[in-house]
Order: sequence, then structure tokens, then C-alpha cells
Amino acid sequence: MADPLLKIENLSVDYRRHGKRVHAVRDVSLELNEGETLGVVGESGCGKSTLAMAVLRLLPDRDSRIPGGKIFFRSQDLLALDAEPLRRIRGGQIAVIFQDPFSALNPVLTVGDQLEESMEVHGGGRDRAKTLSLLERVRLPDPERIYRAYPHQISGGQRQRACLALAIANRPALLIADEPTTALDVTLQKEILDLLDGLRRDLKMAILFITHNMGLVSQRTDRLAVMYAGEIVERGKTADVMSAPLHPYTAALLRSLPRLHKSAGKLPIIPGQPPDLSAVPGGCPFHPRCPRVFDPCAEHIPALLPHEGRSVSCHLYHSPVAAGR
Amino acid sequence: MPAYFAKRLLFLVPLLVGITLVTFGVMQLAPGKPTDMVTDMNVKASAEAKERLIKLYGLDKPWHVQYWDWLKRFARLDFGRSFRDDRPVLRKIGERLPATLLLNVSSLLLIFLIALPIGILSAVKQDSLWDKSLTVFVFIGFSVPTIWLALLAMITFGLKLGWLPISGLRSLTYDEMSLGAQCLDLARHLALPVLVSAFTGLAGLSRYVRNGLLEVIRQDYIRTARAKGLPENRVILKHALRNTLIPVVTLVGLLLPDLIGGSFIFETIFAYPGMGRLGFDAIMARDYPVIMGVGTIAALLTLVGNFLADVAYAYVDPRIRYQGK
Amino acid sequence: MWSLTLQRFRKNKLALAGSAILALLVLLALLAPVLVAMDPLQQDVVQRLRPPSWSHWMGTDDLGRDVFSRVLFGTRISLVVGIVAVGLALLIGTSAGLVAGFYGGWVDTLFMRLIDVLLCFPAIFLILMVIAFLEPNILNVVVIIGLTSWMGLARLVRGECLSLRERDFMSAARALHLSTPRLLFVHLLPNVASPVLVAATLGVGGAILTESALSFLGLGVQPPTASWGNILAVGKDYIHIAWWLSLFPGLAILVTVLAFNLLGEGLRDVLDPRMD
Amino acid sequence: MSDGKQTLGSTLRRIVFCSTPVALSSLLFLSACRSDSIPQPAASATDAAPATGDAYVEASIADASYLNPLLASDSASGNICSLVYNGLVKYDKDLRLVGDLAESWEVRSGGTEILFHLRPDVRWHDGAPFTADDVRFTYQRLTDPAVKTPYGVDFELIRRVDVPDPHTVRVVYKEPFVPALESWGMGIVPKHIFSAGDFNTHPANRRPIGTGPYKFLEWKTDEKIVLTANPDYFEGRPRLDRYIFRIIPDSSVQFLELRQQSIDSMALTPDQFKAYPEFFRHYNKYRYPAFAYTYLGFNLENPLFRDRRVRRAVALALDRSEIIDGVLLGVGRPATGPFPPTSWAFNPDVADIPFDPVKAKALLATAGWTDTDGDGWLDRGGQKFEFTLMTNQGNKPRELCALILQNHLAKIGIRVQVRILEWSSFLHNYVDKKRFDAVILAWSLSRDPDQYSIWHSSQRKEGQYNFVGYANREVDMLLERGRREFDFEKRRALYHRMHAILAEDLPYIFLYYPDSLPTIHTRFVGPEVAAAGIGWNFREWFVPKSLQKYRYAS
Repeated sequence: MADPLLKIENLSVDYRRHGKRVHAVRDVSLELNEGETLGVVGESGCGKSTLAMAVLRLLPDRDSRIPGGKIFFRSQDLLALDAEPLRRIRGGQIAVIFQDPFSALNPVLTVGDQLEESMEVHGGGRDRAKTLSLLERVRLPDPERIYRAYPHQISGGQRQRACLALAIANRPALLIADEPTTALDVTLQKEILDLLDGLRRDLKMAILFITHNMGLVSQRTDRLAVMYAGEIVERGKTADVMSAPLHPYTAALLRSLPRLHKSAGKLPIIPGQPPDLSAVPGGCPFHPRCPRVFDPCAEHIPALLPHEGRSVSCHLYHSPVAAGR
Repeated sequence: MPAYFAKRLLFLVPLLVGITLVTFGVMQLAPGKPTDMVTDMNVKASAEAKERLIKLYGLDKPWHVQYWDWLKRFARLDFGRSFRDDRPVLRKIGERLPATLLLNVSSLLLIFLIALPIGILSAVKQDSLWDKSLTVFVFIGFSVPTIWLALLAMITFGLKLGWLPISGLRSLTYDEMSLGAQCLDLARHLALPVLVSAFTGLAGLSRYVRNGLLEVIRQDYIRTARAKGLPENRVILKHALRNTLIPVVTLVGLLLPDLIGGSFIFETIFAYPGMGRLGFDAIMARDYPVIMGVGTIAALLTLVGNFLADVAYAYVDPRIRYQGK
Repeated sequence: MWSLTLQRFRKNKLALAGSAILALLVLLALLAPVLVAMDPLQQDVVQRLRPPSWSHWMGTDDLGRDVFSRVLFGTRISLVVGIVAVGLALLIGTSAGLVAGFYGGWVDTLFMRLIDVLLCFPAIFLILMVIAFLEPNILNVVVIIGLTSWMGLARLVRGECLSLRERDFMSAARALHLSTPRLLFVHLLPNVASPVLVAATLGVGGAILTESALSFLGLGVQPPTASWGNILAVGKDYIHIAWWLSLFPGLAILVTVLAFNLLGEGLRDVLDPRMD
Repeated sequence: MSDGKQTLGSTLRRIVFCSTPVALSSLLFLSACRSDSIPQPAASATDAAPATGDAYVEASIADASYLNPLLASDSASGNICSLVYNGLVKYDKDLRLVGDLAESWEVRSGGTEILFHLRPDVRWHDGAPFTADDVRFTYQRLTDPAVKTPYGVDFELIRRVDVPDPHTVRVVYKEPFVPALESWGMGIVPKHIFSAGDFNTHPANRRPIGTGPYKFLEWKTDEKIVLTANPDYFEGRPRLDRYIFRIIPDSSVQFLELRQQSIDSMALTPDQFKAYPEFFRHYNKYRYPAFAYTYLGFNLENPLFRDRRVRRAVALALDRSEIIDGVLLGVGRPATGPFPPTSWAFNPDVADIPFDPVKAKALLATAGWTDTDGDGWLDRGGQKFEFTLMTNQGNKPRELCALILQNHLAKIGIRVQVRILEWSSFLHNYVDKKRFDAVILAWSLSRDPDQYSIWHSSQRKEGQYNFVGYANREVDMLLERGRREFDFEKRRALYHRMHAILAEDLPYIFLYYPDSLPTIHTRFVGPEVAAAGIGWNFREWFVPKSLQKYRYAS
């Protein structure tokens, strides 16, 4: 097989916040092939959204920095790209759909305008019929009305569909979906996800699916990467990870999932808080919360190493000596 | 919403009465009478002549009667006649209004023309040397004593360089000029006052645009605009600026009274025949009808301006425009 | 939070410059009698309208008074007028805003309508009228500037109060049955302090400009007391023969007002919670 | 107040009455003053032949109010009125009353009747003939209670005005009143225009129709007033085509405009007058005493100043040459009494009060004022010698004067507080109510020396002009006789005597007579300083053809 569609190599991202440096993403490597769906899972604040935004360099210039790493898209290093080629990739070959449909659309422009604009800047010109068919494609009722509407005039679900339409407007090869359904209620969630699935198949897109909810990714992704404290702690085929999580954090995430038909019982919650990324604990960052913590955890930082066909960073599977960094 | 505006309109009436009452009240605090200007220390004016004048101006009546008389006339939009030259107050105001409007509208246009780019540049290059220099520049304009700057400009551009006329609205030979020459003559006379007043007024709008833009740039929809591959200048000029400028539209309403009310010091220095001189001279000469007229019209314009600002806001911002539809 | 603010403040060069200038001005104002050998009121008609020299750094005015001494003593007037006037506005504005914002209902309506009425007056018109009709002196100037500039602050405080009222810690405070004044001053006031501080700092600059304009018109601080506006007014009359008489007070006003504005804008940046 | 026109100045500067630079044009035609010994400028165009054309652009601090001589109380309006209208009489270059609209007059019946013979050939600007009816109409308006004129007082002594024929007017007075003749310098207004409509609000108050050398052309509010030469003027067409009155409300800006040669004339301040000669490359400067004086007035009801020795001591303590240097840069002269040196009423034998602080101290000591406690301030019976000196705000010479006085008096141990008050408040709350110790004010004077309302003891009530409370039987008598004495020599003796008494009594300390300081562009030929000032022959001024700046199609 050829090069992967997206290849992230040893990427780190720093934030400046309150005058302190925050290591939001640390030494992350990922690969995503054409047409494949990769889920990135973790609690909020683990750096997964930062990772997603870093791909398209959408992080605020003033407050963030990428001290190291490379992001290859079709063998092109996105981080080294000039403004114009980068712009052509944004919304063209790589599209994004954001978490909050309420704030993601410009309130003073009509939905139609915002869609057409996207096609226009990628050489598609302004084509009302095409825009309307796009709206139909994301199964929006009464596309004519939506076309003319301002964002606040349509419902949240409709807005997210509009965002989806925006994302697929230029038939991207890669869609970054950053918690696309978190802000919506459960019934809408499923509709949007099904729509996303359908579009993926039709358009043969790859999807980088960012979520904190493992339940959402179990059915819809090919592979999974679990992030904790800015690092990937486990990576592998979705089915493998779901059925037999290696890392205690993955296991804890899975336990906290409401199971179908068993939702009445109390869900176990992972004790403690994810760490402040400006002061990550020494050793394994998860050790203060880990149910299976043992001696080396506080001392040594585990490395992400292959184990049984996937990768995991945990002293349970690799001796700390080997993991020395 | 129409009901809301109707209520607002209705509320103007007591407000206006309150304002005129206060103005009238303050005038009653004043020692002396308008007739003093004519009779004080004028050996030719006997005590009887003084009495006669006081009677003729109706100043012998108790103040509440005077106020009631004024109010009755005002209800018929009759502002009375100036004590200084017995001409209708409205005509005196009408004579000076075009000149003041010409000056203020020109300088407002210039302010918009300069302050917008400054504000945008400052925001886009936040904290850069550009931002800092422009900040200092606009604040120098704000902080400089106007007359001082005006005199400096007159000496430099009028006297030393001889580029522009020093003061006045037009040349003495204006009436003999062709239309084109007349326009040029007006422009040359307006140049100094407009430049000076625009420079001193830059700070407000440019800071407003800068801070507003910085606020808007943080919004999700700007990230969306970038993510869909818009060129940066289009992101700023279309998406961000449009949102920033919506409140500015209301500024125009709020500026209405400023457009009409000239600055006294300014108009005096530039020998400019405007409203500021009328108002100030009226105060100094105790020309009650003119004071009441100028004060009331200024207050009225403020009220109308506020009202228009609300209406304009509602019209420009689709979030409000389509509310309840 | 405060150390953090301080840290951010230190990084804001313009705000830092503003506060440095102001510190210097305050120092000059305090030390004015020590710094100048010459009495700002001492006349010497023979020495009138002399250009700057070693004995008169900023030259002399039309009565042979030392302009440097007068500008220096003018610093006191300007700072005092600016700060006291804004202090008065702060007192009225904050109280009105707190009361209106905290009680809401008809109290709020009453205050807001009053503010509407007052805001409809063209401020300078009102100021001129009152000063012209009363006796022009420094006290009247301070009081009238204060009385005509509190409305914005009141609106600001009220707005902040209304939003704070809905926040958790206020309901918690109410649940603890804390008394109203205590609620107002201990819990609300610190929370509205930042925007008010910014507005007040900017307001001082405005007040100084107003004072100098009034004094320029002869409606402010009365001669022989030195005020920048007075000196400038004299300077205007002699602008063709004695540039120093208008240059120095003009620069003094410019620098001082600029310093307050830079500081105010800097504080806005530094204290802005949205920057987090 | 001079020639019935109060010099109002701009409301901004509150020059209000008299003093400070009297606008040049207020001196046009009806002004006084004698040529001074200052170097007269070398005119550059003197040899050229007279020509018509060009315009004369004069700067004014304030806009006019009414272009109607009966209603106008400000100098700006007065200036325009004096060019558009004529009175029955006027002052000539030597300040003698001569006929204007009246060819001649006779004083009859011991002074109770004046018979004016009018010029038969005068026409109003609209072509209607001027007749005696216009004079009677003007008189009726002056005494009409519905007319807002401040000038009624001189005409209230009139019993009736008869018109025996269209060119004769007979004025009958209730009693002989010498200043009456001067009062007929009042501009005569056209009956046929004003008989229709309300006098106060008549459109002709904005577009006057007079008999004068210039006709009204246009008035652009707060910008300019333009007059054009009257080709049919009864004394001959003025040579300058236009008279443009440009309103520039700031004296410094006027001066800038002058340096740019965009105005032809302005009234200079002493500092401008003394400015670098290169500023005046294109201008001639003129200097002559204004018909005014500035004084320090005491509240004579205040025990402090009841003692004449104290008043004299204060006078001795003042270094008037320093005051004149400080306030006027030496462009003025010390005053000795209530008449300016150019007036025939001025008594040249009254000596200047010398500057003698030692004698002042000695005199105060005889009055009981010494520095017993050694604190540097005089005291008597445990009370310090201190008082408040007030003047009105906005008048810089007076403010300066007050500050210098304060300085001088401190040197002999008198502590003075200076208080500068807004004009109306100053007059009504302090002067009228006699709530003052001492004031600095000024009078600008009519050419006739009658000063009854200032010095007569009957004029001490609130709001009247003897606010210092001066009462002297002999002065009262002199004032009363002065108003009835038609014999010039006898009348002059009365006023000389009064001058001497006032200089001795010192109800005021007469500080200085300011100078008028007009400047005029060198292209004008004809300006000449006379007793009447500089504008007396304005009609004859011209610009040689080659130097003309503005051209008008005739």
C-alpha cells in the first residue's frame, strides 16, 4: 500500500496560558489511511482536540507553539506549508466539523452564503443549484429555506447538518470530526452519526473522529487511539481495543460506558481528575488515578510500544528499563 | 418588537420635558438677565430703559410662568426668538446646521476611513510594533489639546507652508467662482479643521474596532471560516469585521447629536460658522431662547439617536432582525 | 490572580510606560515646591515673554512669571481635578450602579431612567452652562465634572451586578443570609472592580482634558493660580511671538492624558477575563 | 457707549463694555482722538492716482446682531450701521459736531429747541427720498415702549418733534440739555420701510436700507457681512467698491490671517503691535488714544476707603509705568482723571500722581496703619489691612492689572485678594449690591463730557452707575450746570474743575488710557490719524489700480 493519507510523527503542541507553558500534545504519532476511520478518545482536556486542530494549523498563533513533529498529508508536510497551499488544503482536501453547531456558523451570514463561499474559494464558483443539492445531501428539509436562513433561524441539529454540508462541500479526502455530536441530544446524535457514516461511504472519505465517548466510536471506527494527558496511551484496531483493553485507562473508559440495556445501574467513574497539563505528574501520567499502579509507575515514563498487534504505553506490558527515554 | 419601539417613542415625551425643565432650571440659577448685555455699564441706558427691556422679553414673570409659556410654544415647534437679534431660534440654528454638518460628516467619514484600517491592523497584528505604534498614535490624537493642535496646524500648513487657508468656511471671492472652483475652495477650507478633528477623534473608533475584532477573532465561526480555506484577509474583512461592525452601526445613531453639535473652541479657532459657537455665545450672552433651543434640539437628537441606534442594530443584526418571525 | 495580573501588566509595555509617566508626574506634583526655586506667581514685568534659558527652562509668561514653575504647579491642579472629579463620579456611579443592579425592579428602572435623562444632555453644554452661571472656580469645576460623568460608570456597575447576581456564589451568599450591604460591598464590589478601574483610569484623562478646556475658556481654575489650561490660553494669545508659552503646557496636557489612556487601555487588556 | 454705541466685544471674551482694543471700525466716522507722536508709517502707494475699485476686508471678533442703529448695542453692528446709516450730525476729524443729514441747525429758546435743516438731496438706498418724517419716525421708535432700544434715555427729555416742512425738523426739549445735540448722531431709519411690520423683528434689521456711503449687499451668519459702495452717496461715491466685515472670533487667528494677508485690517493687541517688524511688511500700524480709561474703584462706604489719605496712599504705591508696561506693553498712558487727553474737557493742569511708596507708607501711618506685629502686613487696632480686589473674568488686561496691583500693594504691606468673577455675577451680586471692597473696571466714553450718571450723588442706587457711592456737593453742582451750559468756554471750565476735584478726591484711582492700535494694509491710500481716530475719511481711501486685489463688475 502507498503512503498513509495522514501521518503524524512525534507531534508536540505547547500552549501558553496564564504565563505558564502547557504541554497539550506530547510526542504523538498517528497514521490514517485513505477511507479509514480513526477514533481518538480521551477525557476532555487530554489534548485530542488540540491534536485535531494542529493538523490544519487552526491553533491560535499567539498562544500556541509546535515545538516538534511533522504532519504529513499525502506526503506533504503541513507544518512546513506556506499560507496559500495550506489554505487550499483547508476545506478542500481536509475538512473539519466542530463540536458546537451553535457557534460554528457565522451569525450574520446566511447558510447558503457560507456554503457557496467555501466552494467559491476552492474554485467551484457560486452555484446555487449545487448548494441546494448539497443541503439535500445532508438531508436537510426545505433546502430553499435553509439556504436563505441565518444560522439562528434553524435548529441545532439542522445547523450541524449544515456544518456537515460545509465540510463535504469540496469532497475532502479527510474529515476531522471534533466531537461532532457532543452538543446535541441523543436522538440527534445517532442521526448525525448515521449521516456521517453514509457520507463517508459515498465519498470514500477518511475520518479522524475525536470524541470523549467510547460508545460512539465502537461501531463506527476502524482503529482507535486513546489519549491521556497529551499522549497516546493505547492504539489498535477498534474491535481489539474494545474487547480487551490493555491500558488501565482504556479499561476505565470502557467501564464508565453505559451499556445497552444495562443503563440503570451506577456507572463506575474514573476517580480523580485528568492532570493539569502544565504540571503533569512524573512517571506515568496516569499513575495517581490508576487502579493497577505499582512501583515503577511513579518513577519511569512508559513508552508507546507494540504489544499483541497494537501499541500501549504501560509498565504492565513493558519493563520500565526498556522504556527509558 | 414594533410595540417595544412604540413604547420607547412614547417614553421620549416625559424625558424631553424633564430635560427642558432642568435646562430652564439651571438658567434660573444664573445671576443677571439677558438684558444685561445691552444695559450693564451702559451710561446711555437708564434704569427705565432696563425695566422696559426686561418687560419686553417677558423676564419679569415668575420662572414657572416663563417655562409654561415656553413649553406651550415648543408644543407648536416654536422655539421663540433670540434675545440678541430677535430672529427665530430655529432659523438661527438652521443657518448654522449645514456648515456644522458638513464639517462633522466629513471628519466622521475620514475617521471611518482611517480608524477602520488602524483598528484592523492593530487587531490582526496584536501586540506587534505596529499595534503599539498605532495605539500611541491614536491616543496622542485623543490626548492632545485640540486648540493647540489646531493652532500648530494653522501655523504650519497655513502660514509657513501656505498650502491651505487658515480659517473660515470659504474664500471672500467664493461667490464669483465656478462650481468646480467653489468645491475646491470649500475642500481647501475644510482640510485643516477636518484633519484636526478627525485626528483627535480616531481613538474611539479604532480602539473599538481593535478590541471588538480581537473578541470576534476568538469566536468559533472564525475558526470555521479558516477551516474551510478562506484566505486570511477574507476571514478578517468579511467574517470578523462584519460582526465587529454591527455595533458600530449603532454608533452612527449615537453620534447623531455629535454631528449636529459643533465644538465651540474648535469653531472659534477656525472661524467656522457652526452650532458650537451659537450655543456657547448664547450661554455667555444669556440668550435664553437660543440656549433652550440648542439644548432641547441636542437632547432631542440624542434621544432620536439612541432610538435610531436601536432600530439600526435590530435591522443590521440578523439575530435580532428575525427574532420572533 | 493578582500576581498573575501583575505579571501580565509587566509585559504590557504601553501600560508600563503610562504608569511610569504618571508616577513621575505625581512625584513632580508632590515635590513641586522643592523642585522650583521660583514662585509660580512671582511677577517680573521686565522679564516678560523671555524664551527658554538656563534661569527659565521654559521661558517666562506675559507677567514675567517662570513657565516651568507654573507648568509644574499646574500638574497639581490637573491631577487633583482629574482624580477628585473621577473619584466623585466613582462614588456616585458605583453606588447607584450597585443599588440598581442589586435590587433590580423599580429601583433599577428609576435609576436607569434618571441616567437616561442625564445622558441626553450634551455634557459640555451643561458644564459650560453651570460654570458660566455659577462662579468659575476649581471646586465648581471638580464638582460639575464629577456630577456629569458618573452615568457611564453606573451603567457599567449595574450591568456587571446583574450578571453576577445570577452566578453561584451570590446565591450561596444569599443562602448564608448575609446582610445586603455586606453582600454588596464584600461580594459584588470586588467583582466589578476591574472594569470600573479601567473606566475610571480612562475617565481621569477625560476629566483633565475637560478642566483644561474650561480653564482655557476662562471658566475653570482662576488666575493667578497656574493651570495648564490657563497657561495655554495665555500662550494662544502670544503664539506668534512666544511659542514656549503654548508648547509646554500643551505637551504637559498631552503627555498626562496620554499616560492615563495608555494605562487604562493596558489595564483593560490585563484585567480582561476573556484573555484566559 | 461712545457715540451711543456700546462696545460689546465678543461674548466670549466678555470685553463687554469699553476698554481693550477698540475695533478700528468703531472709530470710523464718529470717533475721536488726536494724532499721536508715534512714527507714522511710510505709505507705499501715496503717489498713485486715486482710483475706484478693490475691497477693504476688516476682521471682527464678533458677528453683528441687528443692522439697525436703534437696536444695535454691540460694536460689530455699530460699525456696519455707521457705514449704512447717517445721523443728523457727526463729529469731524477734529471732533467738532458738524452736519451729516442735517445741513445746519439752530439752538433756540435758551437751549430748549433745536431746529435742524435737512439736506434736500438725500435718497435712501432704495431710491425713496429722505425727509423729516423719517427723523420723526426714528424719534418715535426710540421712545416707543415696544421697541427694544437701550438708547431711549437721551430722547426722553424731548417734549415733541415737529415737522414744519419735509426738510426741517424742530425738536422741543423739556429743559436745556447740551448732550442732546450729540444724541442726534443716532442713525436715522427709513419710515417707509419700517412703518409696516414689527420694528424689533423687521427683515430690514438683517437687510438694512440706509442713506450711508455703503449699501448692504449680503450677510453670511458668523462668516461675513458685505457692503458695496453707494454710487449716489450725497457726499460722493466712496472709492473702495466693497467693505467686507469678516468675522474671525479669535484675535490670534486674526493675526495669523493678517500675516497671510487675507484680511486688510484688524485691531491689534499691544503684544501684536509690538511684534516683530517683519510681521508688518505689508501693513501700516497706527496708534492713538482710545476714548476710554481703566480705573481702580473703591467702595466708599467701606470704612477702609472712607479715608482719603488711604486712597491717596494706594495711588502713590502704584507704579503706573509698570502697570502700563505690564498690561499694555507701554502702549497707553497714565490717567489723571475721567476725561481722555484728546477730550476738550481734559484738564492739562492736573498732575500725574507720582510713584512714591515711601510717602504712601507715611500717609498710611498718619491714618493709623502700621505694621505693629512685624508680619509684613499693615494693621490698625488688631486688624490687618487687607481687601478683595475684583474684576470680571475674560478681560485679560484687567486680570493682569489686578495681579500687578496685588504685587505693588503687597510691597507697602497691604494684602490684596484678587477675585475674578463672571461678568453678570460680578455686576449683580457684587457691584450693584455694593458687596465689594475695590474693583478694576473701565469706562469708554462718549465724546460729550457729561458724566452725570457716573458721579452725581443721586445715581447711587442699586443698578446705577455711581456704584462706588461718591457724593460731593461741588461735583453735583458742576455736573448739573454742565448739562445746561451751551457756552463752550464756560462749559469747559466746569469740567476742568471737576477733573481737578476728582483727581484730588480719588473716588477712583484713574489707572491708564489705553491706545487704539489699528493696522491697515499698505495698498490703501488715505488713512490718516486725526483727533477723530483713523476712519474719519474712509470714503476717500483708495487703492491705486495697479495694486488692487479684488475686482468687481460694476
